[in-house]
Amino acid sequence: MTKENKKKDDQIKERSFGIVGVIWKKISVPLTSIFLALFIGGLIMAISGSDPFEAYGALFQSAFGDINGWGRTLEKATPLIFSGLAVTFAFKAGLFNIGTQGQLLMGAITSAYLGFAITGLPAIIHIPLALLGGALAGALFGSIPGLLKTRTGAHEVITTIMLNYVAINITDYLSNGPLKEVSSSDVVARTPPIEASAEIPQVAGLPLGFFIAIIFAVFVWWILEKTTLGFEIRTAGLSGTAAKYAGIKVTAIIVITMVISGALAGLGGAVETQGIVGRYQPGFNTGLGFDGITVALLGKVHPIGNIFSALLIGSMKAGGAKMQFVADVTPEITNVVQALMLFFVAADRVVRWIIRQRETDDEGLTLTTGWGN
Amino acid sequence: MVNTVLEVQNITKRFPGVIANDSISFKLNKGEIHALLGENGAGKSTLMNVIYGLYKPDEGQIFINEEAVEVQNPHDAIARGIGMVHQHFMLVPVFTVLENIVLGSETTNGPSLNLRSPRKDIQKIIDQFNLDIDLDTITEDLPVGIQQRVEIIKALYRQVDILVLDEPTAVLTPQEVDDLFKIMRSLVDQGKSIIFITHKLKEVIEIADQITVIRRGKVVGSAKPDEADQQSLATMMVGRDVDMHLHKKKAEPKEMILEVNNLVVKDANGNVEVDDVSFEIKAGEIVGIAGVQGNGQTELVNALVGMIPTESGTVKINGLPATNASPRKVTEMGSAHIPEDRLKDGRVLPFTIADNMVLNTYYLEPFAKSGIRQQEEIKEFAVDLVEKFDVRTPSAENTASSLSGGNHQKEIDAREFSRPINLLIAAQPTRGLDVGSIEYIHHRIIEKRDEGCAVMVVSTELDEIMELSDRIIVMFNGKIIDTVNADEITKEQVGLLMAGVTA
Amino acid sequence: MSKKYLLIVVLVFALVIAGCTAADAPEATCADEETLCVGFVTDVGEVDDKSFNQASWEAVQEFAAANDVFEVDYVETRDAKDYEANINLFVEAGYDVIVTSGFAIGDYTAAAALANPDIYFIGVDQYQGFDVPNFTGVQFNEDYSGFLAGAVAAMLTETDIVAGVYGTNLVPPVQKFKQGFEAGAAYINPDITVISTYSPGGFETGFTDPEWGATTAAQAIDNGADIVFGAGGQTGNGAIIEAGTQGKLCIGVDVDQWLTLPEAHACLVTSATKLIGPAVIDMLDAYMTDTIPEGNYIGGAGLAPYHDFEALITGDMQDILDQIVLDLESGAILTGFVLEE
Amino acid sequence: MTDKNNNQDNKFLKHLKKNWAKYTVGILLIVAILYNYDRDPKVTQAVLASMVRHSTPLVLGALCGLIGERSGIINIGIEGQMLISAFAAFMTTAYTGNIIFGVVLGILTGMFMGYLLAIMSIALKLDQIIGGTVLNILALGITSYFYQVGLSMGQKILPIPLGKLADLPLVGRVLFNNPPITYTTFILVFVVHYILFHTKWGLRTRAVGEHPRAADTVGVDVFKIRYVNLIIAGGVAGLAGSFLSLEAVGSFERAMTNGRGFVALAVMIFGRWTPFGAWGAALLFGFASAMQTQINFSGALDIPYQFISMLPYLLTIVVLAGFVGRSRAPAASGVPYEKEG
Repeated sequence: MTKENKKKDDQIKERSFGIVGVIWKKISVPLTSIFLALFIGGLIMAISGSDPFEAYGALFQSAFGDINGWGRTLEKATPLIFSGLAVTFAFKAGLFNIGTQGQLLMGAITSAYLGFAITGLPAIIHIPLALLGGALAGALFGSIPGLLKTRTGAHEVITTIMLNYVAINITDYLSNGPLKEVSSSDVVARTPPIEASAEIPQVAGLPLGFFIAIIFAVFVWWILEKTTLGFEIRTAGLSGTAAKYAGIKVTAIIVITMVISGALAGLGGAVETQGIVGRYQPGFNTGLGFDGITVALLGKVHPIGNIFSALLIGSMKAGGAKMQFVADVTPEITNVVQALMLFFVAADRVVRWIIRQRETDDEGLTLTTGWGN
Repeated sequence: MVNTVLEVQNITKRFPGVIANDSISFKLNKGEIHALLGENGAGKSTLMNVIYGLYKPDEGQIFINEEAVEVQNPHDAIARGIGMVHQHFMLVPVFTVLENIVLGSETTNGPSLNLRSPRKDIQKIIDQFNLDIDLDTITEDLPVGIQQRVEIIKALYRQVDILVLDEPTAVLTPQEVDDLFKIMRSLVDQGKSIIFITHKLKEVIEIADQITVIRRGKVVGSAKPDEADQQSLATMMVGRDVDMHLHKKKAEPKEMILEVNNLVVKDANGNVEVDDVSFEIKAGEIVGIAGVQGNGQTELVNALVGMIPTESGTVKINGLPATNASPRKVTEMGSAHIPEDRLKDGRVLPFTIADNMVLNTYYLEPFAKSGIRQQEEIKEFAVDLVEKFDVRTPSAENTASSLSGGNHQKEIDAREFSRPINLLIAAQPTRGLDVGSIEYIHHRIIEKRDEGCAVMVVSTELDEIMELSDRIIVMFNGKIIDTVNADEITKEQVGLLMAGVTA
Repeated sequence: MSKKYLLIVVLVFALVIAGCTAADAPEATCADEETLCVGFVTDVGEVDDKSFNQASWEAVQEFAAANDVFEVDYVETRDAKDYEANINLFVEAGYDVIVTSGFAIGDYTAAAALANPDIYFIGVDQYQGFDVPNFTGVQFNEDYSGFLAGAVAAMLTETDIVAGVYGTNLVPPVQKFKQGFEAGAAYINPDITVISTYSPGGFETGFTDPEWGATTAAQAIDNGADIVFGAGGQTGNGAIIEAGTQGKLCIGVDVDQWLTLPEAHACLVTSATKLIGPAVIDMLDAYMTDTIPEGNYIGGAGLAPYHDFEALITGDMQDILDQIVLDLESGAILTGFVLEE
Repeated sequence: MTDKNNNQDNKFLKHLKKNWAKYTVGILLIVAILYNYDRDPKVTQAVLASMVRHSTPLVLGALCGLIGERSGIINIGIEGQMLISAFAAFMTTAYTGNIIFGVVLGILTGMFMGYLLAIMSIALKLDQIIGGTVLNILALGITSYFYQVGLSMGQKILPIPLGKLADLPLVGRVLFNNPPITYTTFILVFVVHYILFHTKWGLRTRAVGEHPRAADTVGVDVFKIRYVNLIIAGGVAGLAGSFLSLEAVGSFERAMTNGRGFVALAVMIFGRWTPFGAWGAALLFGFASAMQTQINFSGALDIPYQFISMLPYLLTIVVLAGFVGRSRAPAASGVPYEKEG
């Protein structure tokens, strides 16, 4: 091959990889991270005597194979987007909200109450009303750690952890007491089903709630990046003294942030209640809030990133049972895969080294500047 | 007999895009104070970090006691008798003085940390060099000058023979500088050798035995203090002729802008920091607040701009009540504030320069309309300011943390001076800046005065106070000890007042 | 450079996706008319929970071993919202009988039964109030076996203090065990002190916190209790093991825990069981012979064998217990169970 | 001389002034305990002993957290470290039949997890919250995936009464009649305090956690200190895991930590990053948990049990907000250290 030919060849290569190359640059790291995590997870399966291809195949097919699969994946992703957004939002103000679980439960039960107790409303009013109620309940519950922090200095990590347990007990009490469904055949602790007018419908087999979640993800991104409030929150999150200097009332920002964060978590609970469960029942929302931390981190603490990370984790939740059914693989292996994904996405330096991509001067992911004050 | 204790030969250190040190050579003799003179960014600190083992040189050789060595790390440097007092103190704030001194060279008693015998040794050093310090005080509670002493003791405790002082006077009051020079003298008298890094010409002439001038990473000359004068050194250092004196018109004070009456400020622990302070500043005059660091100036400024609450007393701006006004209110009343700690207070480093340019006006039109930020407007504004104030950056969209040296100050100045203001409160406006930048900022401050702005300058640099001020307020122990007209008092008299001595 | 790797990644992904389309084939045969396939869906938890899920699953397997069953399989429910989807995994695969386990899954089992009249559903711990012909709900009188356990405890205690460590009150069976236990103890000895508590963890940790169970049992023993009734999944197991460690007696729950919890051999006098396994096998057998009772079926409930503690139960005691069983069935003794809030 | 005395008096007064609330609460608590002990020794003992049991894993978890944070690394992976260690300890004991092997392997596993966290946060400079979260999910996945049914370790670790000390009234039962890991925990509190505040290593650790650059410039190896401390801290979490499976429960269950690692995190912050503070906070939480059980035992409060269940959590919040307030974390924790040049 002559030199000239080779040059030409290179040019062609360049061109054909042009657009793909650009996209590849953007998605190569996350994609490779996912792949590596799946690969190692598969290795573990193979070593322990299962067939990783069969397992992943079942998972993939169950989560994305048909409209039902998609529907369930989106269903699983929906509350995760909300709790991820809640965690993300708090992170931006330098707050670590481990209390999304509690806020989500409060939102879920409130929306259930509004869903069954109010009758005769048209759906167009009832749905948003119950959602709003859930958001408010979450906001109210989220405001407690915010207020405690600004008034007494009590650390939000402690108070949010403790309030999670308080929320479990409050909702257990309500659903087994004042709000319990009364019927002779049914003695389980749960509220009556919500009215049909409060139910969030499906659109072409896909849950509408997911699209609400996307709207909120964009909305949160918009607040953070495009509004003065977002500017204030991000400033307070990065430097308390600079925020004060800039005339920002840091204490107010802390409370507002926790209120919004709580509202997002509460909304997650409400959407779950109105879109999927159809009532409040203890045990039906387990782990949704806690998973928000993983979702937020995997989404690089970016509101839009949350959508993708929630989809990823949601698909594993949706496909886990099928994986067990078909390949007899314990679905918890997906936890290992999630941990590895999180690791590789965060350790993009490692991934870049593996795929021999030059380091961009992309800023590393920093969210912790210590426990703050 | 001349005994060379340290020699560097042709040291070159490159960073991506810059040559910080370009074949630098100099010699340090025993018992000598050797000044390395140069502007910020000239490469002095890089050179010292090379000597101290924090950086590896790309080329060149270091000799200690005429023996070629390779300094691996700071520990190695210390072992070879080189100690360093960094410009930013390397002290653990929550440790006691004693703990800070022994850290890294601890003695143990079985498994336990032994603080008793070091205490004795350290006390000996303290007595020997007359350093006067309480070993059990928590370090962060100490004034800066004393913290510096801790650093010096730290080095002495490690029995170093060569002490590198990196811009040691930048944060000191005149009295503290005098004290430091006394200490330095007594150190060299007892056989230590000192490398004194600075950009302050006067000090160099006062204390150094030998001067090496560095510019843009190269040695551009050397001199003996008795042969040199400030003007020639300045020219050598900056590379052009520098106007050493400010030319300002006589002040023409007009209407009252700031009135402070019986102001009392307490800290979080209830200690009185500002004690019954009253003064006023009129439009068109510069009032300098002189005082040794830690005498209430910082708290006074913070209380005036709303960063901390006041205990009692009143503040009026433009005749309107501004006691305990929020920072935003104070800003909206037409005042600008250049904060003392530029890295921490006035800016958000991970934000873009543009966002920092609107840090306290982000919510106003045209930067925001009904709560929504107007990115284009902000960018335009920032680009304009970057150009006007000569902030050196490739783009206003770069992060503030990417800026270097004096550009941090310029960024803040650009923001604060760009607003229509009638009160300027500047705390340590030139701390740590080089001659060129100081010159620039002083001119801008005077410009503001001449535009009819009331200016309050807080500085521990007596020279700065003397040069800039029309009137001088001296604070001591939280109180105003005296208020004088700048042209009716000598520097020495102000210095005495700062030490609490009233005539 | 990176382009080569792009290709590799894409290729491997393609392989993975290709792999999944191939994975479906073997399940298809359950759809055949002549094959019999039995599926099992757990309540939230695992098939090896040493408790009711395990009992049902073992029964299904036992049935399969004894009969000509083409395929049995289980799916563990990880999230209560997946009940429907998990049942559907079997429905889609053409299973003939689907056993589901747990209170909360009842509605979904009924709904699935309505939608799939060709498949038979057996719901363990479920009340069939839906009038669906192809769905049998199996329940147990937990209060009966709780009553017997309480009677045993009251007869064996030397301190006249007996303790109960329970999961959460959110599920009726736990309440039934608790109330039965207390009534039974009081039936033998009206002055007995029964100290008991539910776990504070609700559904989140109420059944899965053995350490809390152990600590609580220890506290009960420090209060003077010498028999501990542990009824609440792993939480109860923790309590039982602790009693054994401290040399006290204990009573298990749901199944004969002598078999599922070997750590409890030191103390396990008996277990307040509901005969889940036999009930499930009975139902499956009845399905085979087309005699399965539509609607509801009350499975057995009673005490498990005493195993190593046979000697503790004197003949007199056994007589009393036998009489209680008769009286409970005849209605001469009422456990007084009412659902708490 | 008198001056110095005066000075000391002043210091003492200042100290009193600053800490009066603590001392008052402490004295009141002691009085209350003694009063109750006089009235009902059995219950008082039971509650206090239970308090110690509840607090043990929390103290160990908090010690793990604070050793890391004192050297500048935030560790929210305590939960995962505990869980996987509990698993390793149990599996080892079940397979070898030797509890000591189990404890050792539990500790080693914890250390390995600490090492992983160290690699992630020091070498790879991952955000430390992410590093910890990775550990948590990984541990949950691995332990659940590799969980095996039917393993048994035999008897769990037994209490060792400390001779005559164990016979002392009140404190005997509470403090001197515990199993070995609990004793080790008591000792560890003192040891960690001693190491942190009275040894060279501790001085360097704290320096690295507050101002790593300062430590670096005097020749302290920042990375080494952080690595070693995280590995040791992991070992402490490993001990907590061993406690859970081998000493408290005597078995392993999936997700058996049930959030204790997070509560330990809260305890650490509550205790202001000091060993004794953490101990106090853990005891407070343990006391509230024990009281909650005791209230249920006594049946004295006739309110829905969920409200009693909230007690430990509400009490923590109230005490934190009312008495403790703001706390200051080690300045450098959470910030990866970059060497210059």
